[in-house]
Amino acid sequence: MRSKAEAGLLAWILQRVTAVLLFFALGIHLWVTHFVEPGKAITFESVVSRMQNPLLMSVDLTLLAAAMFHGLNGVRIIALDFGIGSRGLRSLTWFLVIFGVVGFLFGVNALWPFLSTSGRPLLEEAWWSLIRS
Amino acid sequence: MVIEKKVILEVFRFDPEVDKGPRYDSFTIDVKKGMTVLEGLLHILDVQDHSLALRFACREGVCGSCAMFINGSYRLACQTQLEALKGRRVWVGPLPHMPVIKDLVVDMRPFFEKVGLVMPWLEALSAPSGKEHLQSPQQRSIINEAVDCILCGICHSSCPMTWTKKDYLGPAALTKAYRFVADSRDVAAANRLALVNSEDGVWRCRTVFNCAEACPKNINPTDAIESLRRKLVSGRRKSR
Amino acid sequence: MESHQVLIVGGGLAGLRAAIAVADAGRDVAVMSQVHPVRSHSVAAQGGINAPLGNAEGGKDDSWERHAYDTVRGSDFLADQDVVEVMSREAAEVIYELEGWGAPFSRTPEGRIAQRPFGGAEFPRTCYAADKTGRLLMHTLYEQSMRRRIRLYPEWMVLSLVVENGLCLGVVAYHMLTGELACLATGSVVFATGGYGQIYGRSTNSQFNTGSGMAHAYYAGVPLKDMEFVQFHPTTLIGSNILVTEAARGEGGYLINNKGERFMKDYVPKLMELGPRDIVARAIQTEINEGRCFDDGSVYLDLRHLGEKKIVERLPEVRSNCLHSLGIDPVKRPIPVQPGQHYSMGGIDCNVDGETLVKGFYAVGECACASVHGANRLGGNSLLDTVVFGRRVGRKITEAGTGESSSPNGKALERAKGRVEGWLKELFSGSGDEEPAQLRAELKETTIEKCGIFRDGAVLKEALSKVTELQGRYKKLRAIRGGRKFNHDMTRASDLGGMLDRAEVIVRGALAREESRGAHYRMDFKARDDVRWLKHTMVQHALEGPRFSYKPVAVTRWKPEVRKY
Amino acid sequence: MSGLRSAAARILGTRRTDLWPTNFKLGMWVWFLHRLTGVIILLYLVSHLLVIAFSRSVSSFDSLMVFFRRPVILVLELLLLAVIIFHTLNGLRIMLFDLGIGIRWQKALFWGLMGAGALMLAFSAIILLPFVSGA
Ligand SMILES: Cc1cc2nc3c(=O)[nH]c(=O)nc-3n(C[C@H](O)[C@H](O)[C@H](O)COP(=O)(O)OP(=O)(O)OC[C@H]3O[C@@H](n4cnc5c(N)ncnc54)[C@H](O)[C@@H]3O)c2cc1C
Ligand code: HEM
Ligand code: SF4
Ligand code: F3S
Ligand code: FES
Repeated sequence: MRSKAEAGLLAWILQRVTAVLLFFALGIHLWVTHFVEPGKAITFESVVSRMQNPLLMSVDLTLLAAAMFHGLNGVRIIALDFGIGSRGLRSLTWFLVIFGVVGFLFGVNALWPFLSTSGRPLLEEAWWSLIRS
Repeated sequence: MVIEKKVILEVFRFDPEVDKGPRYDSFTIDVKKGMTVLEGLLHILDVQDHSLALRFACREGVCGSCAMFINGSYRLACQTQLEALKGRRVWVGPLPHMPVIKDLVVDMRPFFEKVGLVMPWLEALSAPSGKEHLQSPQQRSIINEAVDCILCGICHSSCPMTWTKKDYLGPAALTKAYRFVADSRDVAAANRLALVNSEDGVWRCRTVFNCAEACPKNINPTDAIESLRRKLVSGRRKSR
Repeated sequence: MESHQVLIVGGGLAGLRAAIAVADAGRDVAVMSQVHPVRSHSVAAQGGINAPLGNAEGGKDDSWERHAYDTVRGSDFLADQDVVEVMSREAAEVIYELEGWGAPFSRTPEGRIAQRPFGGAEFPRTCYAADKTGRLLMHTLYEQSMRRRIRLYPEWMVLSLVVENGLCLGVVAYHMLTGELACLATGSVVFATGGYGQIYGRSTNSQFNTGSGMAHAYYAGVPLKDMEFVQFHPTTLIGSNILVTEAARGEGGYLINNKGERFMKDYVPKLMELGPRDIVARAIQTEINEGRCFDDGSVYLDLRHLGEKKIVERLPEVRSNCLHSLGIDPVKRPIPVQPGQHYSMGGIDCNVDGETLVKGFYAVGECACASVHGANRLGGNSLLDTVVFGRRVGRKITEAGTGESSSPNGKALERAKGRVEGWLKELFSGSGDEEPAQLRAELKETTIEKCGIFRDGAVLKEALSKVTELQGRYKKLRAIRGGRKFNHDMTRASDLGGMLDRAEVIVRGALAREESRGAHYRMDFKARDDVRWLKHTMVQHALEGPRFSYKPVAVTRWKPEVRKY
Repeated sequence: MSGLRSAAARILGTRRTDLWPTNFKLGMWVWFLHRLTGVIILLYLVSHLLVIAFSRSVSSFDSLMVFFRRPVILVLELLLLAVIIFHTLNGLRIMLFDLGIGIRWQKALFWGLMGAGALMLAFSAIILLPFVSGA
């Protein structure tokens, strides 16, 4: 009972906390990508140069993490409102947690070409470093 | 009395034990000045169709019996003037999302059960003077709105969250909880807060505002629910 | 068959207060009510509840004695003074108790329970919660009954009180939601079934206040007392007869006739609008009868000078009722009002602890008559009556130990259920063509027109023959239709018989009482007659018709005097 | 009319009379749209990640970006922006309620924020759509 109550409260608070994070992170992300130099095409190079700025890089990573949590928790909320049972909810929650973690890693993986100088995605990089060693 | 106009009342009819499905019956009635929907329905009951089932009692908007769905809005039938409704046809149904017992009568038992779950009573220490507890007009005014609730069930029926999840405490029960949590004389706020602190309690409200829009007593349950949430969040910080 | 040690019939203030007292003594108690308790008529009470707390400016010298005196004088000396004493002595205590249970009274600046002046009272004595007092008290008691997990039978309507050999055995009841008929065995039964306003036309009472409890008690052999004393409230909204609380005048409202005069100066110049109800009601009716009224037959209750702030703060319900029912905003326009039937002073004869002639059967609240209101009830005293005597009845029952010894007499109850069943079958197979609604309408018309504020021997006789006629036609009702479930046709038809019989009792009592006292005003006997009529009217059911007798009034401290204001 | 209504009641079940449009007050539309926009953004996020992940080299990424400069896509992007603006501003509104602000004037708050949102969108359209600004 106790833990269930805490879950409701925590989910609610975290939804708000991530919303605030998203507000800033998404704002900066959109501003930097589209509004600073309007009309200028986005290129691989421009993204790499953005990612070299540790501040902007962390904004994007925050955006990724927060959006994952916020969006997937949102899905959980919607399922709750559709009257999902407690067992269904438990399986759904696990599914969403796994989906979120995998999604986050996948996102980092996708961003890796812009972060690493080698230009290879994270998984390949890891693979190569394994072979090299 | 002057007859203002004729109105066709379309009334929801359904007895789940007898009828295959619901239907709307039409009754033509002469609207006199000041006539309410409830008076129209009672006229039908007396003269046109004796088998109509509906709830009513005070006919002055204080007992909460006659909550209905009139022309697609939540209303107290005794507080709705027929004249004031637009058009010649007025349709009347039971409170949506509550099991129909017969015609306009719905099963309110689940609703009252919810209200009973939140410790809806004052827990006070006895007043030191042996007289009344002192409560300033300001302290009293905090609960002004919440004590006005007549438990008509309208807000409960109007909230989309109760439609899909029968366990949701609902706006009326939560407003009741708030009424006591906010009462300066109460000493059991912590217990009550614990009772509403659940996915089926305060955290399920999605600020849809249907409840506040529909309440015939102009109570704003959303405000009460948000206050409870803030108390829970700040209480949590304090207990750390 | 279910059984309970104590069964309370009626979920209004009186019933719930009694149930709480029984539950607090650790006894098994259940509350049965034909509407859910919070739909009981007590929620409609607006103005307030009396107790000599002395919280208001100008109320410091108040005391229980003054309260008792005002009550006795208000009753035109027909109240039993020993009972009145008990009520006013216990008043403060029960109010504090209600407050401690959460009743959200309005407050004085010092944080005490606020009090306002009411008609016929020497001091501002009426404790209030805006103009929603009854409703907020009702919800408080309902909440406390939940706290004690008191078993409820909501939407169960009692159809018969089962009494055998002077001993109460239980009730036969009908469940509205399922249509089922059941009997309930109990050690004690308390009736808290409220007033009979719906017998009258132009009533402020709830649609369910047919006073069926009084009828069942009457048929079971319990005498009714002082039934001819019917209170008319001076101010009800024209048309709907929704009450405009006395608090509207307590807060300073004026009564105005079509000449624009505050006509109360011609009746009780000292108290003006705050005279006792019977006097103000007669004053208004006189104005109306003599043509000093507006076209719709109303006089005006003018609140405009109070200002919007005061009206919104103290009389919000009055305002919303005016808006909803007349489309009039009292802030901007005067309210058209007329007198309407309001309260039943008489009722089931009982003593100060609610005990009746029948062992194990108690009565309390508006349906009872321990006689605190006599010939005229003061505003704010009946809510007090319900909680003071509710508590006393509950305590008496648990003290007396009834309910434990008597074992349920299943056979007698089943027999009674059989009788009710047979009678319902009769209703459903009626072969006449009389329409119950028509009879009811004629009854209401008769009572208000012929046995109303002003009464007269000849007219009362007309009323009686009309009622007798209606009783005859009642035997030829058309068949009741539909299934058993939530069948208003059936409940209303079954109520109607009792209403007619009580109307007969009221009219006969009024006809017999050849004097004017309190709410009972005879045009042909305008003076009070203490020599012949300082006594209670008692009436008992018998096969050949109502049997009348009389009973002395208890006079302890205050000798009857001319009632002057 | 009553026949129509009877038929509707039979099909929809006894409880669904609430779906009558007059019952959809502003708050309910907004709630529904907030939900819808939330899901749209989530779906976009996933597809956004997929697109990036599958354009791993300089050439493929750049050619994709050039592809994306078609007017149709730009308009779609602007629509997405509208969705984001709605969700963000209404999210702000919800969180203001949580702080106890604006519950009594939720409708005014909504329209105020939407006004601001419309301005933001117009500003974005001018900047982002070359054929709008004429650049
Ligand atoms: C409009 C209005 C305003 C008033 N304002 C004031 C005021 O300001 N101050 C004041 O002191 N008094 C006031 N009164 C009077 C006061 O409200 C009533 O006298 C009092 O509330 C009666 O309470 P009760 O508990 O006896 O009965 P009620 O509240 O009438 O309750 C009766 C109960 O009995 C049940 N019942 C009846 N018959 C049956 C049956 N056959 N089977 C099962 N259940 C049954 C009903 O369901 C109900 O629950 C007012 C009255 C009216 C009409
Ligand atoms: C940019 C700032 C954002 C803000 C301020 C914000 C705010 C909010 C808030 C306050 C809620 C809770 C609603 C409630 O409890 O009733 C919410 C729900 C939701 N959000 Fe966001 N959000 C933002 C961005 C996003 C993003 C980027 C996504 C997608 C990944 C998203 C998806 C969702 C979903 C699916 C819900 C659940 C819908 C619901 O509860 O009705 N949001 N948002
Ligand atoms: S809050 Fe309003 S709508 Fe809800 S039960 Fe109370 S009075 Fe009815
Ligand atoms: S309608 Fe329901 S979701 Fe909340 S604001 Fe009211 S309780
Ligand atoms: S009849 Fe009491 S609220 Fe309508």
